[in-house]
Amino acid sequence: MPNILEVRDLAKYFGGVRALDGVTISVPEKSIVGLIGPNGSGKTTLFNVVTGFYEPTRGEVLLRDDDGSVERIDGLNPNEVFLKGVVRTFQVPRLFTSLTVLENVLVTPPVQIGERVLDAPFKSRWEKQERELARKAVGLLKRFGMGDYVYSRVTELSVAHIKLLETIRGLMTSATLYLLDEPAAGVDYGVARELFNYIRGLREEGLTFFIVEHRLDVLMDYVDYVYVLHNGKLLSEGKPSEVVNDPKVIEAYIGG
Amino acid sequence: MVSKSIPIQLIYLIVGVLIGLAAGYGVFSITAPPPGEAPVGEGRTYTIGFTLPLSGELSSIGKIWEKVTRLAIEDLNNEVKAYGLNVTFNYEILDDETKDDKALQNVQTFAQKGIKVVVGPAASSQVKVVKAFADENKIVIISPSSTSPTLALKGDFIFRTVGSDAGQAKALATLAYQEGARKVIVFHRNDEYGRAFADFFINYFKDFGGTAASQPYQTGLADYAAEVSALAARVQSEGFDAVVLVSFDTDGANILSHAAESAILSGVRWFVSEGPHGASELLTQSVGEFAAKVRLYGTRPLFIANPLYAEFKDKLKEKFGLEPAVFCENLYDAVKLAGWAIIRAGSYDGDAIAGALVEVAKTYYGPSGWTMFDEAGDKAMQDYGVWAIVKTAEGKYEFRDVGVYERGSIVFIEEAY
Amino acid sequence: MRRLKMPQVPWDVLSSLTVMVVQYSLLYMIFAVPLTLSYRTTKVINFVHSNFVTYGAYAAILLNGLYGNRNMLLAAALAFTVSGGIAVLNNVAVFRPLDKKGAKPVALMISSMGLWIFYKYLLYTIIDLATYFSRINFVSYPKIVYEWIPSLSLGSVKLSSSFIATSLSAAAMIAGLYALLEKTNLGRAMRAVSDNPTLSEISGIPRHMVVNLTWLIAGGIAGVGGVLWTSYAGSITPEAGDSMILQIFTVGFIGGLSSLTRTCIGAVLVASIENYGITLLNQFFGVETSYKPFLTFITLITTLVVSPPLGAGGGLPYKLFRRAGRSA
Amino acid sequence: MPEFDLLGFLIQWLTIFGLYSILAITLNLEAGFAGLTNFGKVVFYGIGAYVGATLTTYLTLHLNNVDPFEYPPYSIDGIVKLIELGGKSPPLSIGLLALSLIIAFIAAGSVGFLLTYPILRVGPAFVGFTLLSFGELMRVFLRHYEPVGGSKGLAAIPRPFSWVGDPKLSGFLFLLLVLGLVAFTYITMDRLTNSPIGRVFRAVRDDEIAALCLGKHVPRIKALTLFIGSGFSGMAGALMAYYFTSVNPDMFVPAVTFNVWAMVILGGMGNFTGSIIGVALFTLVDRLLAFITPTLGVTAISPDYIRWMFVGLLIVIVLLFMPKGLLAERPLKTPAADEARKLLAEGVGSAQHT
Repeated sequence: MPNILEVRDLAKYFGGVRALDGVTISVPEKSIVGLIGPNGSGKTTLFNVVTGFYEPTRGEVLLRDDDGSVERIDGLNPNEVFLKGVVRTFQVPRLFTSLTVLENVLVTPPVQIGERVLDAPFKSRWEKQERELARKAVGLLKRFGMGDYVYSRVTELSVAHIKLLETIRGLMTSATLYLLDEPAAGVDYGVARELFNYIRGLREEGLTFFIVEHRLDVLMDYVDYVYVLHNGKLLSEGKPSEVVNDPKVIEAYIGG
Repeated sequence: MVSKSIPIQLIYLIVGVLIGLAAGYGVFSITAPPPGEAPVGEGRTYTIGFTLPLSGELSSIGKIWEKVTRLAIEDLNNEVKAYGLNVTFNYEILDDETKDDKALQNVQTFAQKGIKVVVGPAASSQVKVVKAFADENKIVIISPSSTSPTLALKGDFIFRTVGSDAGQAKALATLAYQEGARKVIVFHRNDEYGRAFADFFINYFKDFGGTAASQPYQTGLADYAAEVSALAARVQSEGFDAVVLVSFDTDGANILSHAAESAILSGVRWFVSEGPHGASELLTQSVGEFAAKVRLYGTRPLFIANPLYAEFKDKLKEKFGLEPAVFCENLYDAVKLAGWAIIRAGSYDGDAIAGALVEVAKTYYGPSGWTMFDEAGDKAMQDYGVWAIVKTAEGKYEFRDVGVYERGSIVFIEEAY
Repeated sequence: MRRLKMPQVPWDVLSSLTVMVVQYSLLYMIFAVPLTLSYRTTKVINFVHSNFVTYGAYAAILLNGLYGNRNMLLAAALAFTVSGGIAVLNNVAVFRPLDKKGAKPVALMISSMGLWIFYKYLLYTIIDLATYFSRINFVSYPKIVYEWIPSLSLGSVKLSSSFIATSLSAAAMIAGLYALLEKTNLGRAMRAVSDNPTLSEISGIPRHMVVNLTWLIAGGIAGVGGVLWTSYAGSITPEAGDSMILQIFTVGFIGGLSSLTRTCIGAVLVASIENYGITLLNQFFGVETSYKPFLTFITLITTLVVSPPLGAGGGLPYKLFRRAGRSA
Repeated sequence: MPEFDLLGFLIQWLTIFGLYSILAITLNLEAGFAGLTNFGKVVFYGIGAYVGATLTTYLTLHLNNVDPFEYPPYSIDGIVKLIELGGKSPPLSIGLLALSLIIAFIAAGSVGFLLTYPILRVGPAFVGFTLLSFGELMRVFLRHYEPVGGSKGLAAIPRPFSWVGDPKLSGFLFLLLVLGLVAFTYITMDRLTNSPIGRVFRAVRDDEIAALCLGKHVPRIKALTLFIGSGFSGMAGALMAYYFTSVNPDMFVPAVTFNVWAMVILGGMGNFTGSIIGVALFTLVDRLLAFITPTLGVTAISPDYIRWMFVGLLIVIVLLFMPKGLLAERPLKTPAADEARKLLAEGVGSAQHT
């Protein structure tokens, strides 16, 4: 199975602070890979470098395209990384609070006629596409059990639905790689399992997930492979069962 | 397809505007003061509009002008009565914030009330904005203080009861040259007034045989210490023997206050335009001592030894406890001229009043001297006096007019320093 | 051989210019340090800051004009109370309620703009009334000469009493703030609140009290700065604070609105660029001194482009000019 | 006996109302929809005014065979010539008007576009200050730039309809032009914001980082918003130059911006109709105050200061107690909601994704 994402010897320094220091990670296609580590170990920094927020101090990030060609994406801007097919969610969800659930989903699709300023004032030019996208969006929302919330403001949603919606937004594109930052944080156990069940279902349809998660009890049941970060360095990696029993990991979690 | 909601919104809008209008008209018809001309008993009442800088940059002058306006209207009414005419003049003062758009709005307001004669606005830039509207609607504008040469235009409805800057620049140049200055630096406001004044001054001064350079400063600063310091540097390095300051009151006072602390600037002569005259901030000990040290003289539009001016000054003092600020007497005469022109015109009509104004001014003599207009509608014969800051017997300082510009030279009537 | 005649800055001009630059540096410090202090604790871009300075100045002026006060300490005490009081009032009446309603920082800034307009014209109205009743022109007031404060002469260099007062105040402010922030519990609490408001609240620091105290100190110091201004400026108008708002903010921005040390450096920088800059440009290149505001604006915009204030509500993580050679 | 000139009042009020409406609507697009706190609105208004004034005066002279460099329009000779020549030929007047509007749009829009660069680097709260200080920078520049009159400014700008003769009629025609432009601005902005791009505007306002991570080119969107908003403001500026027939640097002070902000906040952020109502209320109150204040006879305090105090307080009070303004933001209107409603009613959903 070829890797969709490869991170090679990645480092990111902020002044004297080494948030990431020579991290190498590969995420195979159609898999669910976990990334764990104590607070401040560099997990979110890794996501931020991969999605273009920061330029790495050293190292490279490689992404495999649909046609199999490999491309460096470090140093690209976040919107360009997205257009290459990488969707991310945030630890603290970032939804568009003045828009309805439906509109939140409809923001995503990249090539919209109505987003071109010269076409936007003329409804006839984009109405057809808009209706098609709306059908697709409603379909998605229904499929994830959010059909009743199509017109709700996102401020009226529960935490679980907000987390879910962030993921659904990505599904409106042809993205293949999802970086989820703590999808189960603040969600009760049952809902968290439900969420991961969805993720597993989507994996069957050909998507790849790279997940930062604190709730190991949930995560470990679903991932294929786990990386452990500690102080910006890889501490351990392997199958979930191996990692859980790694003494270094146990020490880092308890002692760190 | 046009979104269907737009026409509905527009209808809302139009309905809203109409309701607003109706309300506005209702409010107006209740509160509306009498229009420009209304018969009262058998006599007549005319209203003269005033747009004065009661707030904004010229507010310290504007506040005094407001009092002058009231004095002038009162005097005008008494005078008219004395002639046995059954005419009363009212006044309406609007604040224009020393802003251009407000001045236009005020003149438009007067026009909508049927007032055809407006005194003000103060600044040349305001007069420029008002001009097109006044010409089109035949509103007579009499500015007591606009001195910009770019408004010396023939055949319009703009009249100015003060001479152009060119005249004063010549008087100031004469003063400086006569007092022995040969190489001067003109330190002036970087605005229309300052630039025009400086250009005129430099031309005249060069004609006399002196050399002059200019140094503009930005207006509206919190403090002018750095500008004064740069001035001192230039005075020192290029060896100027006098500084000519072209400023308004606030900035002028600030500059003189800093100059008083500079050894270099205390060692050269100072000549000042009319702007700072009357500014109470100048009457401090340090500026007073500085003025005596550098023998500071200024010019200003004034017909000195004019009994009418003395009378006007006393009346203002008695009635409001105020010293006349710059252009007060020009404002006073503007009001008088406006009143007599309305009476002389025979009909309340812009053309007629403008014509009558020119005629009235030919024979009118007031605190500002002869008021005759030239062909551009500006004061034809402006006299200039020389002022100084002198120490009084009580050890305080006051402005005193110590000389006069006469037939191309300065005649001192009093030893100031 | 003919010598090229170059205009020169004479020595005594240079020395008095230097005294002026030092004075301005100290004044800007006193104006801008409280801005940084209040921003880092409250995260409000506070336009009212210029009102603090003006109100401080006018507290001294009204005291002088109406009651003939020439005691600087009394003026400073009143100014501290007035400006600090306004600052606390703003927080209690506007900023905190807005914050409670979950308003964004932008809404806080806009509300401070509204307050700025309000206070500015309130002051004008007060001055109008004072002028009306006392017949003293307060719209443009001459420099106040305070008693008890000496002036010094070091050779040809004259240090005015205003300079002495400003230096002493600046030293007192720096020492006081250092002691407060580094040595007292309150100072530690202030820093904790500015570092992480939510966490500090959880950990039991009375956040609102700390915020109010910060406002009091920030407003008060700026107000005292206003009093110093009345002893220095050639004449004082109600626009005094507003005409310096760009300089004050530039100084604050150079300090990133977070570091007090860098704010002080910013004050020196801005004062030097403005005053040395325009004198030199005028002497050697004939640039008119009316271009002086240009120098300040260019400093400001350069600061914003090159080194935008950190933690200033987060600029966009977007790189317009990327490193080349990205494809593998 | 002269009566109150209602027609004149209406023409004058509505013209000012129209000019401010354009500013308020575009400010609402920038601040209300795209979240750009533009405290430099007056910059673009000023650029438009100067472009209109400069083009009209120079070209009027040039096309009438007067060398505008020998008789520059800011000199007394130029002004005399302009008064003599201006507004005589209808095609020339209309042509210059059209040209001024177009160039003013492009010039002001381009400056807005370029100013996006410095504001990208700072957070939303600092955008306001950057643009505000740029406005002051522009004013200092204009005071020194002699070809546009320096501190004198330009005067005697020929009006587009003065060939009509009757001042009322030409004023009315000008009013129609202004209101036409207001309608054009309103409809354009309304359609823009009720479209997918309007959705992106709101998304950027709500969370520009999330929008960026969803592939939206946020810098381009901001630049575009400032381009459009500034362009329309520039056109309003050009009209303003014709209305006042004179421009000078001190007309373009931050107070203009703050007035527009107060109007928009009162009317409601994110609602164009609200902005128009805000402008109507403000301008009407200003006009009525001009009628009422002289009858009060108060001289100790300036009514104008009271008016500004009220404006300042109004901004704070609206933010505190009525953060949505008079009219709240309306939900987005695109056919998507309608389509979704149909689907949900049918109970059919196609779960396709690629």
